[in-house]
Amino acid sequence: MSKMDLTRRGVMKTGAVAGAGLAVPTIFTAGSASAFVNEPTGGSVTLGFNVPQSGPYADEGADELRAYELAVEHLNGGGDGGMMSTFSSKTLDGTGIMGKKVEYVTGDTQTKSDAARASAKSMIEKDGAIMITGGSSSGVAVAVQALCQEAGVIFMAGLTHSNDTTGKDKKANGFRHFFNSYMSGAALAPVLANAYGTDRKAYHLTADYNWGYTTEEAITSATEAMGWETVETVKTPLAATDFSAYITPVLQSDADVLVLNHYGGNMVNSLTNAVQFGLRERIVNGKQFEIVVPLYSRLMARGAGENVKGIYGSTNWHWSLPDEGSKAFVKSFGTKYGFPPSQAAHTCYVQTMLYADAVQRAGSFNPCAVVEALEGFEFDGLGNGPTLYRAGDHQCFKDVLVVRGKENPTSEFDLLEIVEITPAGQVTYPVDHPQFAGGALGNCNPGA
Amino acid sequence: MGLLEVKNVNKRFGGLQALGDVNLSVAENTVHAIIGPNGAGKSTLLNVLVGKLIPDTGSVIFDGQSVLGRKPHEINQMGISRVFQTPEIFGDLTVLENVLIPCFARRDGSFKLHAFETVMHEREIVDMAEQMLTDVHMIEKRNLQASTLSRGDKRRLEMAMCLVQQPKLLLLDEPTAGMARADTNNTIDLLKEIKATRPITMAIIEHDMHVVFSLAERITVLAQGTPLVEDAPENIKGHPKVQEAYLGQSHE
Amino acid sequence: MDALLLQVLNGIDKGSAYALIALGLTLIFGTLGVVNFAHGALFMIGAFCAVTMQRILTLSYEVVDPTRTDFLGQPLKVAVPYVEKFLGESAGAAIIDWAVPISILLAVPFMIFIGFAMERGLIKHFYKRPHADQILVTFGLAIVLQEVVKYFYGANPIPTPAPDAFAGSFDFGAMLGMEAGNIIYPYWRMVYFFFALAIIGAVFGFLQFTTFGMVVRAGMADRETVGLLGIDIDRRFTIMFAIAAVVAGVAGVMYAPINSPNYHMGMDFLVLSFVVVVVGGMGSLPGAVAAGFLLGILESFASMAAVVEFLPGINQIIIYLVAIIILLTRPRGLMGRKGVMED
Amino acid sequence: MFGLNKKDSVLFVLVLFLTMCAPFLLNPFPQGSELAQFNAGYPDLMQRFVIFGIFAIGFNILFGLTGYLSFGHAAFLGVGSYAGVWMMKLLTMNVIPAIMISVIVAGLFSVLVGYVSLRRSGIYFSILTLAFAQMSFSLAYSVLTPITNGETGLQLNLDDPRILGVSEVNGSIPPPNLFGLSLRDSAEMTFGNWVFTFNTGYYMCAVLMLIAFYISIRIFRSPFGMMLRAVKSNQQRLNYTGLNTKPYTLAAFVISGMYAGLAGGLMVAMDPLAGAERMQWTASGEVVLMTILGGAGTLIGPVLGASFIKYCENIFSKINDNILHQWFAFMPDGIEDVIVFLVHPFVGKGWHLTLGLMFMLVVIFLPGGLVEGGQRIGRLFRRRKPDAASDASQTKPAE
Repeated sequence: MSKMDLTRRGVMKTGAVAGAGLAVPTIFTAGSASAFVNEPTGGSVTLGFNVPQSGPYADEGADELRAYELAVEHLNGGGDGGMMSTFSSKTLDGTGIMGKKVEYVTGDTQTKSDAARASAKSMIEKDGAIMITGGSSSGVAVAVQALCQEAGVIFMAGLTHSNDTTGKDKKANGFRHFFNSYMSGAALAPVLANAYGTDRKAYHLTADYNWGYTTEEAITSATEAMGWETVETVKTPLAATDFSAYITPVLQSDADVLVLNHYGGNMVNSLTNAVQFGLRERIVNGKQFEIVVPLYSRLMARGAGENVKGIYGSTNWHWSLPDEGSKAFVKSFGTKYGFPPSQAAHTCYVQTMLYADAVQRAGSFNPCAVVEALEGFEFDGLGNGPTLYRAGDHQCFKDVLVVRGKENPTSEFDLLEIVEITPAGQVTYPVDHPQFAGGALGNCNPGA
Repeated sequence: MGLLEVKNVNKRFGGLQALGDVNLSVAENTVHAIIGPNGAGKSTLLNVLVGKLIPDTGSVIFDGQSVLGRKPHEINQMGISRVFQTPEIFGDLTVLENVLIPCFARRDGSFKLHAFETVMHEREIVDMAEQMLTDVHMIEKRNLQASTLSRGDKRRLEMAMCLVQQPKLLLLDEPTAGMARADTNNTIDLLKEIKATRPITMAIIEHDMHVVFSLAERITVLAQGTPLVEDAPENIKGHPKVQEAYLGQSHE
Repeated sequence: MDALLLQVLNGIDKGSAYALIALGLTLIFGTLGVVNFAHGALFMIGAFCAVTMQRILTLSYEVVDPTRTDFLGQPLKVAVPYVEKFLGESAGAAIIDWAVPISILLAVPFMIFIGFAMERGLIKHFYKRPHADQILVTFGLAIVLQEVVKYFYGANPIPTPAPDAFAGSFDFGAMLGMEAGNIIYPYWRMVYFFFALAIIGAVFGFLQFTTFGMVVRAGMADRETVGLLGIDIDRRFTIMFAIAAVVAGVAGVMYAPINSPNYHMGMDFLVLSFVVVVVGGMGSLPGAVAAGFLLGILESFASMAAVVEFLPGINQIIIYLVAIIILLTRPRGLMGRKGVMED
Repeated sequence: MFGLNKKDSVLFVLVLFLTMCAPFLLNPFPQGSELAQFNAGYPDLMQRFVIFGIFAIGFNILFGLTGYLSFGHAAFLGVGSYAGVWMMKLLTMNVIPAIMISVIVAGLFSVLVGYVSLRRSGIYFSILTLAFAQMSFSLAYSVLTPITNGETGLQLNLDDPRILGVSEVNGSIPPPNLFGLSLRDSAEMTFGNWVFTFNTGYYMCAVLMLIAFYISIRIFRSPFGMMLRAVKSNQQRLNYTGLNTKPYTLAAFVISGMYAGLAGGLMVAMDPLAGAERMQWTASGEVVLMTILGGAGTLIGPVLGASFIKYCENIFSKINDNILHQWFAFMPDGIEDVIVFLVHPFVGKGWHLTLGLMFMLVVIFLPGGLVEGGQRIGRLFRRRKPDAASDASQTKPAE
């Protein structure tokens, strides 16, 4: 991997150009200069925030970026410190990371694997980023995670829900705080069984790509374990905007539940279409027809307007959570930006804090030291209760929220209400669970 | 046996008999004109000769081989070159390149992947093309873009492109249509010059009697899709059938 | 059988949108000879006219409700639209409810303005330029338009519901005397279909029965000759461009309740409508309409589970597959003329 | 030189110089200065410049010469990439077999697509190629996931069999290499505050681009190239001149498809991941834009266009408000905010807007693309020499 000049970080952003004329060219070759790639040597350290700024998830990306800016502010001692005061680990003190001021660069993933990798590479090669974080889809997360593994920097995943990120595509240098498809299934199924009974026939519409597949698998197996029957699973093209052709066959089936394994724009459109076709007024087998959206995004749910009311789903975090950590975060985010943070913003903020804390505890920016510090790390106070960063697959295990579209929202942000907080124990699975089989972490890679 | 033998060719478009029992024989090294009033079927006949149309019945034999069902490029490779009513040239290319292309076509056949040779290094081809341009008095314009030429020069260039292939038969489709008298005369002179400098067979489809009688050694008169007479020019002039066919038509 | 009937209904609905966009696209191509890659963006702008009208109608002032709190624990500020203040709560709410149909009043003049501005300011200079240049400049314009919309409205879809009166669905099957509950169809989609028919009919009628239309049709067939007759064909073509923009715009307005508009919906439709136009035959208005409905219906059929099981992935590619087959068997599309756009 | 005439030789040497010295030329600003943001001399972007340069050069052989506007060329780049990654998964991390198989597979695929699509011309041809490419994309993203790994993109794993190599080194995937020389290795040269990076992978790509560029010059000057221009100019005359246009256009199509495959192979050699998005119609549109923006039918235009677009994409998209405030920090507070407010929509997440405006401006004012812009500037300087026409005309056609 390319090497950065020892003096480089030091002059970054200082504007110093002293001695340029006198300098003698020096040539470094790979492997000769420092212990790991992009080792910060000056008074600052650069983090790379790689979020979708164009394309359908641009708003989610913008929210992630807000959270990152807030996190950087807090790490550097600005603002009210947010969750730093509630975080169980107390190593962070507002003086940056290991005394170095935190700088950041941003890039656009465009929600495309190729573009995301190009953007991450430029952060590593050009800007000397020591850690990459962000993203709003699993394809991008997996692709960038693999890149960071090869390049020898740490990847702190943003919003990625597919099992594969910490399943068959897991990497030693990559960490995920966000929950996953399996956890959605495990948390949702009991609640659904409670609300709708165990004798239900489910019809799945699934986005035709990796995340859709793992979510469908997780939800079907979890609900079938509760006694539900899966009538039909249909894949819908990613590019579909009108789902009527997929919704209407539901009318002809004897299904009484529709599960929409869709995210983002797909979810908005399929849910809107389903409601248009009167599915919610439908009575099948003497039961009220129901719709379920396994992964809710509040930002996206706004696009579906009234249609989300009463619909169950799961989410990683919600601003209405009453714990101290969440309250502190909502307060500092809301004060700065004027609206509550999304779950994407939350996970990105937390990931940044966790990384900073791990470096601080390890006493080194060396990725291998960071990996060691994060593996098996138990913490609390970051909004999801006691959490474990499991060493075996670098997945966080914490409480999962089951939510429902609110009937009487008080504001445009108040769309979801928490139905149940499923404890971490209920959504924990063994590292070698079949839904996560294949792939290996490998060894941490420090680059140089 | 002529170079080109058209036998019993019939062609109908719906209810319209465009060609009826056309028989025609073009002898080698002659200039054979096909004349007739508008709508006599001249263009249809030409399109049959170049493979664009397939007749309902009959045969077209060129140099001992049938041309029917062959594609235009195959017919050209057999030795028939065609001059269009409005000059068809490569407007975006230079004059020299316009002539180089038929040279390559003649040497290399209908397709060759000569992607690594350099055009200007093919000395013999370039010489051949430049010689031809000299012959038609266009050598000094060789580097101009062809679309910038005057209409007369375009016609001249098209003629050069056909002649450089040394075709056995040159088909000319109203080569002077729409031309001013001076240009027409120039074209006639050019054709006479060509005829004088090399052995060549030409078939001219023409409307303009002046052109026809200046050049043709043999004339076929077509009317309503059927040949009326075929004879030498001097016998055609006063032929009653021809006068009948042209009666009321405006001569140019 | 029921399933097929339903898919036909879905298909004609999707086809209506395709047909409306393709109609404008081919109108512009036929009259001006311009390949307009920004046409999808016009559809998108139409949809955002609906969003804008909704925003205008819900312009609000804030009333503090001390009994409730917002996310930061402060007293909740409740937004009350001015319309409700001025016209009373029920009348105001009714007007807001009808925002989408009302926004046609905004969309028509606005699209005429956009159409004029585009044609006079940009497209006019590209009549004589190669099609590749036209594609490039209109594509650039499409990007600019959608980025501008994104700048003001964000990237997320924005819900623009239909009026409550049309919000539900009706039992189409029961109306036809079939088993109830099997063939349910949303009111608004029916509205959209009839609306599309009306627009298509109006455009055809306009071209067929007015002298203006006659001149334009003559101009489509042979622009130079008509120009020689001393008729100011350019001015008429400008008007045609504006009409095409309006058709795309109102198609977008009415589509807003079916799928929440977002800034890139134009691009999503653009490629498909190009395929539609080409399958119909470049420059042929009936061809565009026929191909729009045909492809819409085929797309719906292809998404049926039975079909997908038999041919996995067919629902992803059906439109393109059909386009290839049609173009290979009918060289100029369903109703295209010879020599149009072949060089 | 190498069978090129004088003017072409000069052009080639110029491109040779530019590519070899790119690490210097693209890093004109010292590290740490405000303008360092505009430096493009880091390996990834330099690689992209030359790789997309190859792609555009190849596309230009088809579009620039024959005038056939393909809207599906990204598909060839995509299948080339997939083939390359599979080779690296199964055979060896040496990139040569991967690149070769990329070119071959893309070539074969383009024979198939070209044979069918070239039965039509004009926009009908464009739509046929678009249809093939969109089908490839849609299927690769969904039902072909076992082969393509769908949404994520095909990438290397620790358990790849790799017959002629090792599956892993110390728990890491071995880096791609060229006969043992790691393509990720870089040498750095520091000169005061300037840092220049010389990356092995970049130089491999650069050499291949030079070869590709050289071949393209030869094709432009060859009888074959002349026939292709004749196809664009007048197909009817070409047919009546005894030439069969179909094999000529097909050959051009396949050659440009192979160029695309080479670009795809190099992309995965530099970064072993093949994402389905690189086959999407927007990616095909991108290469069209590159070619036209640079100047279709010119030799150097496509390379310029490719660099221009990649520069916008990678540099402008990274400028955020924070950086803007740093730039304009010297201004009084109020004015600084206004300027940042005005610039903000065009950079960072608004980089698409800048790109769209650039397209429009270039097309409106420079119909011949960037090359025409260069020529106009050149003409301003050359006014004094009135009679260069007779010499220039010999090489005129390709410029």
